[in-house]
Amino acid sequence: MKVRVLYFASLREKLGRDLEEVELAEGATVAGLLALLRARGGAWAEALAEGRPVRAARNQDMAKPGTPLAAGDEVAFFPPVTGG
Amino acid sequence: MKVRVLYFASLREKLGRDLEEVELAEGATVAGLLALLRARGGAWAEALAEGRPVRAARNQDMAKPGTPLAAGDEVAFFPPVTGG
Amino acid sequence: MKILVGSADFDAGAEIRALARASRGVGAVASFVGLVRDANEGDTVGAMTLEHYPGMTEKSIAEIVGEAQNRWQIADATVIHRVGTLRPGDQIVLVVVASAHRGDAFEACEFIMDYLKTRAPFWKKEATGTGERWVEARASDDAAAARWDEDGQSDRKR
Amino acid sequence: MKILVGSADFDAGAEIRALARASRGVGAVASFVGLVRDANEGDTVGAMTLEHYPGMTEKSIAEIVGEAQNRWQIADATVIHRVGTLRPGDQIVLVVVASAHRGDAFEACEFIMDYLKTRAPFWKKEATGTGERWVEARASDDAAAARWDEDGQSDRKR
Repeated sequence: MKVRVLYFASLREKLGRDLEEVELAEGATVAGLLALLRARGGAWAEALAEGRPVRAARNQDMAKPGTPLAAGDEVAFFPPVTGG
Repeated sequence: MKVRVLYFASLREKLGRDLEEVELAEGATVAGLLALLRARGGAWAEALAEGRPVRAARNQDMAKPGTPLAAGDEVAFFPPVTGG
Repeated sequence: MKILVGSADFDAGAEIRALARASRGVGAVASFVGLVRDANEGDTVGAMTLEHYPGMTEKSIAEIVGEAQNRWQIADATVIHRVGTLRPGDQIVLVVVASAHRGDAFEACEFIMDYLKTRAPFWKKEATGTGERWVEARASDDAAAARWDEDGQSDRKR
Repeated sequence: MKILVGSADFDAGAEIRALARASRGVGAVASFVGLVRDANEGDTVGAMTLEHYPGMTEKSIAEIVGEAQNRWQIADATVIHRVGTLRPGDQIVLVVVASAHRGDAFEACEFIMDYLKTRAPFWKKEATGTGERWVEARASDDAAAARWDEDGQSDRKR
């Protein structure tokens, strides 16, 4: 299944990408997607390393590592927010 | 000694007066002035009766019954405030 | 510190802009506008008249703002309070507080309003269908002001 | 409820007036304006850029305002948050809350600001003399938002 992945702010800059489509196994979770991206190595392994403060959203709702994904989902990764 | 006495809001209306000069004995206090006014009877005895929520200020600072007065002081009596 | 007591209406936006420009270190401007409601304690209110004690009222407000300046980091503050006859929907009071940080701005603004309600010499008279009546002081206003007395701000969420 | 996220500046006074007229029962309008300061953590800041997540940001703000409406008696609320490049002194964010009573207006306004800081997807990048840097989330902002979680408002002075 395919999901749309978005990157914001410092993560977008470190990864040099704001948007892509990623092919995932059925039943994959946010954690599974992160592991797949991390496995690309380089900036991906570094910026998405475990323990880094990376937040995730699924279809514009905050998500947890265990949140399951479905085909066509919009998944976003970004650093902790600093608005206002 | 003479003091200037001001009345505000519901007290002013009940007493039918907003300003007067009152002759007091040297060393009189706010409580002494109140007793003297109360002794006038009628509306004065009623509006200034003990237990009534009457506030006092001396020279534009909140005063207590025991606050001593001096010649030329401005003393004000009024109900609890209801601003804002 | 700017303190105005009078019959003229005010422009909250202009006062906020002025304080926002008070210094470049200002990052937060909290403000409050109090308005005449059309009902109080069940009765429809047509108009109200605010009386004050010229001289003492301004002095009391300056003391309240001074107290807020002692308690919080404030760049500047503005208080405007109207007197005279006001109708439902009319603005009564404006408090604006500028600070580097939002916590100070919010708390100082709320503190000034709570103290204005209970310490500054203003008296309200309401005109209802059945005549005029002086508004009585409310226990909830005293309680709102008293919460700042107890022990500073220790039991207030920060 | 009015929620705007965009590059356009706002007029706090106009937004306050609009909410004051939301209903005749409105007696209190609390508001907050956040501004770009010229210094942060010691460095002089020349400009900042705010990025957001179009769609999710507006949705998050609507949820925050909805939560405030559940917790307090609110007549209406307006939130405007700017994005793009802003300079020292520029307005960043406006929160206006109208209510019958001042306690509700103040608390809901502060609640919305605290949650905006920690829940809505906005990211700030500052330009300093030594280059650009992304602003990191502050523990004090998390703490400010967390105080509303514990047990409602029971340990907040009322």
